[in-house]
Amino acid sequence: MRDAFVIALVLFAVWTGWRVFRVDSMVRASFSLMLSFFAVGAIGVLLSAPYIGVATVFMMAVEMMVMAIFMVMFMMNPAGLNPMSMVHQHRLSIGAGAAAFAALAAAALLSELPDAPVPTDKAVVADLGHELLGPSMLIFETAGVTLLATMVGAVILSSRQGRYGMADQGSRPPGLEPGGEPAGRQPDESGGGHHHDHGGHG
Amino acid sequence: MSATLPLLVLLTLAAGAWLAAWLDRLIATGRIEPLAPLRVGAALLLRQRVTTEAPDAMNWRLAPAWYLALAAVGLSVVPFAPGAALIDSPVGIVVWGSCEALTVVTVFLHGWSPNAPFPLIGAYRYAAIGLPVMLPSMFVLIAAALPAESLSLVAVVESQREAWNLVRQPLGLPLFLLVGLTLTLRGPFDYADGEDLAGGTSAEDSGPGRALWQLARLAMLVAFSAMAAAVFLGGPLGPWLPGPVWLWLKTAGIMALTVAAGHWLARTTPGRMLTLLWVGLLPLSFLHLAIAGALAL
Amino acid sequence: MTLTIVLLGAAALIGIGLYGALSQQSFVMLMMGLELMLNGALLAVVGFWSQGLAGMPEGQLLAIIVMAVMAVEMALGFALVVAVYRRRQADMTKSIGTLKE
Amino acid sequence: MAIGWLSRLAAATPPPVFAAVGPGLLPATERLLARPTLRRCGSPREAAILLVAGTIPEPAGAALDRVHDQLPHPRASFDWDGGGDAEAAIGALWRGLLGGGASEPDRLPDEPPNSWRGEGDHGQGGEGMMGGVPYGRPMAMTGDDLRDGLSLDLYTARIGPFAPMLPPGLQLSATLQGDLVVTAAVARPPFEQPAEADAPEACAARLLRLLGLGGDADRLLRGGRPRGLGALAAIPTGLAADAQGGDARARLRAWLGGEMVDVVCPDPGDLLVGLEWHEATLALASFPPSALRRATQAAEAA
Repeated sequence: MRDAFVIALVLFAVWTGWRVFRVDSMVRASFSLMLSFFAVGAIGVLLSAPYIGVATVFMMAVEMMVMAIFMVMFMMNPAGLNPMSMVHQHRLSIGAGAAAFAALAAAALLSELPDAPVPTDKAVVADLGHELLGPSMLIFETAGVTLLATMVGAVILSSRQGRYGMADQGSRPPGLEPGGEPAGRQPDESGGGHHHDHGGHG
Repeated sequence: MSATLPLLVLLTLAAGAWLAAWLDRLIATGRIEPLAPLRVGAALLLRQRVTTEAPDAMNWRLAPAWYLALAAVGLSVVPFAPGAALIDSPVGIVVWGSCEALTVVTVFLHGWSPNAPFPLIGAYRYAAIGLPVMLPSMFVLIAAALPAESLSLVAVVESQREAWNLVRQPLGLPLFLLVGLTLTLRGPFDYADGEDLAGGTSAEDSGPGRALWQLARLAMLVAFSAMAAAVFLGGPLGPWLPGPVWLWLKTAGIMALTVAAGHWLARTTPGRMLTLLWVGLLPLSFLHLAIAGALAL
Repeated sequence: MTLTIVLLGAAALIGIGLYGALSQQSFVMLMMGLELMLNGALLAVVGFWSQGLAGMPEGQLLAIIVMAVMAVEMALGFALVVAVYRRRQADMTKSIGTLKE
Repeated sequence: MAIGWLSRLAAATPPPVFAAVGPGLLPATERLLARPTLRRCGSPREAAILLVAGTIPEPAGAALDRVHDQLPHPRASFDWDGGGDAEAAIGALWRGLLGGGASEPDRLPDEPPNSWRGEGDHGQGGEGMMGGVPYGRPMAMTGDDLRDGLSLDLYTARIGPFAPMLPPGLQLSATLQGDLVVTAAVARPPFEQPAEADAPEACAARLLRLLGLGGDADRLLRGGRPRGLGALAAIPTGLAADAQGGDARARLRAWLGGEMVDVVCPDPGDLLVGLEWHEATLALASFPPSALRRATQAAEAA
């Protein structure tokens, strides 16, 4: 019975995962990915990992909301009115994806899998809490510091105000002597797709 | 008890939604008309459902249904009697948190799908306000879980036998009320469906679709009030009366408070509200959690 | 049996994710591919924990780490997209060939 | 039979009314809709009765027809000249509609502004991936955000003349980035309204409604006192400053205290740029209608 649910959820997760790259609407793509995560979360709940499963749902709802907004924000042609193809190296990608699937599936099918399911009377959530926030808290502290560094880095990267001026205007360091060349390495001008120049600097 | 729980949840949802609509009218106009919510619903059901040009029809139809389903799931984790919740999950608080987060997604979809400018602006605005509101919400709920040493709502209710969390953590309920106003698109936090956007995400709703959306908002109010009653007012705990009755009474009290706050508090501009949320309420809720943690030690 | 099903599903998710990450030109779509691969990893971790560790709590911890990695990937990814978009007005991967300047 | 039962239940509700207000009838319409026996709708989709107050001048006639067609069936419109028992007439119309009365047909043909069949490389009429006018629909182009310079898509639209959050008759040609007004120009000035429209309680009620205190707005219009909290604090300081040194908050304070406000409104185009949409609607409602009309006419003449 449980296996039937797991099979259905696995198929749903794979199908919605596939839909992510097949739908036209960016909002649908994001929420398709969200559904794929939800299916994995539900599998977690079925396989006696309720905290992991429900936390996945909680976290992914928020993440995919943000994802949808960014998708709409940055995609050109947001309405999808002009037909467009946004893929490159298509064959290589299909090959790589299929090869990855084949290798992993073969590993899953050919290796001897362990068989030691979670005992039904185990207090899994309490165990996780003790492990996570127990005497050493190593994982928790590492994750905490990493996330803090991420937050600082993300704010610095995305803010407009750079160290030497507005980020969209070059933000070049001043010269070593007054009026001299900017300090540091000089950028080459070859990079970039289409390039708006906002005022001169130098 | 356990066989009647699904019935109790449905009954609470339906009766609560009616009570919420009635309270809404009572506080807005001061008129006591018990049938008014049903009449308004009937009037909407009799009207045509209009569509816009090139909408995302699937999501437009599904959004109100999801909202209603989230309210039902949220209410199912609330214990109706000590030790008896329909979904007796060891992580009930996280289940409720997921319902909150998905509410933001649902309201966004509701505004996105009609393919019209005002609903879309409402949807983006709600996402911008709703995401930062999730953070105080989780801090407040985790603070309430600390004395219980469990994420299960049954345990959180049990832990309030001696003193309600309202007494132990007085900041919790006011902060959680703000979350409730956001989840139910009410008053000072109604950035999705405001008057300045001609109804925002529901500006293009008509007929049965509109009726369902309004019903879902009311149902979410019921679920939120029951959750607040269980987390801060001891839920079904109380002398003389049976558990469900206590829960209903406390839920109705929180509901009246939320409806009144929705009608009597002015809504500021979204930019200022964002500043208030990140700079004011987030540190405040963190302080609340720190105090609750220190007390629980 | 359950574990085999779960692992096959995880393999499929990782395969689709890899296809997406390699083939999409838009940076945000590329991130979706990465997320899908992490989703597969999460599924495999949960499966192994549930069927192979007899409830040792370290398995769940690994899943928590995968989720933290997802959060970091999202935050830094979006920050990079914003930073590049400010300078280049594009979110296409080929325009980020060089991150200089 | 089920329908008959529903209609009987529905017949006792206040009729949902959307008002298209013409010249001279703003105060009368506001007082009419503040009555508890009528339900004021924020969007035509919610309404069954279109209340056309006064004679709508010709340039706005097409817009009125569009609003009319946005009402869901069954619908009726009611032309009102400010006299008679409008409440009873609207009630009778509403019960007539519920009793199976005929619904008004569309006034304009119900077809997309451009057909979805286009021409061009792929049949869509656009150019490449981003250019052109695919299917006759203009593509959004990017522009700098006034706040932090991120260039995202702009949305340009004409809003009005019957938009419920703007003064009646005012048609704004606005470019929005998200909900930020990047450019704004007055396409048509608001309709002329009698001096009563500048009365303190009417002006305060308009602001309160935009602040989410609709119940208070109706109470004020019926001669009561507002009960809501934080209306003054909710308005940002310095919003919509006038030449005399006052701002929106100061004007609302004066109106709530029962004082008339006589100010000169700056050019609405300049006033709105850089504001969020909610702030922009507050800024427009924070000037008495006569001052706003003078300002828009001065801007047009210049």
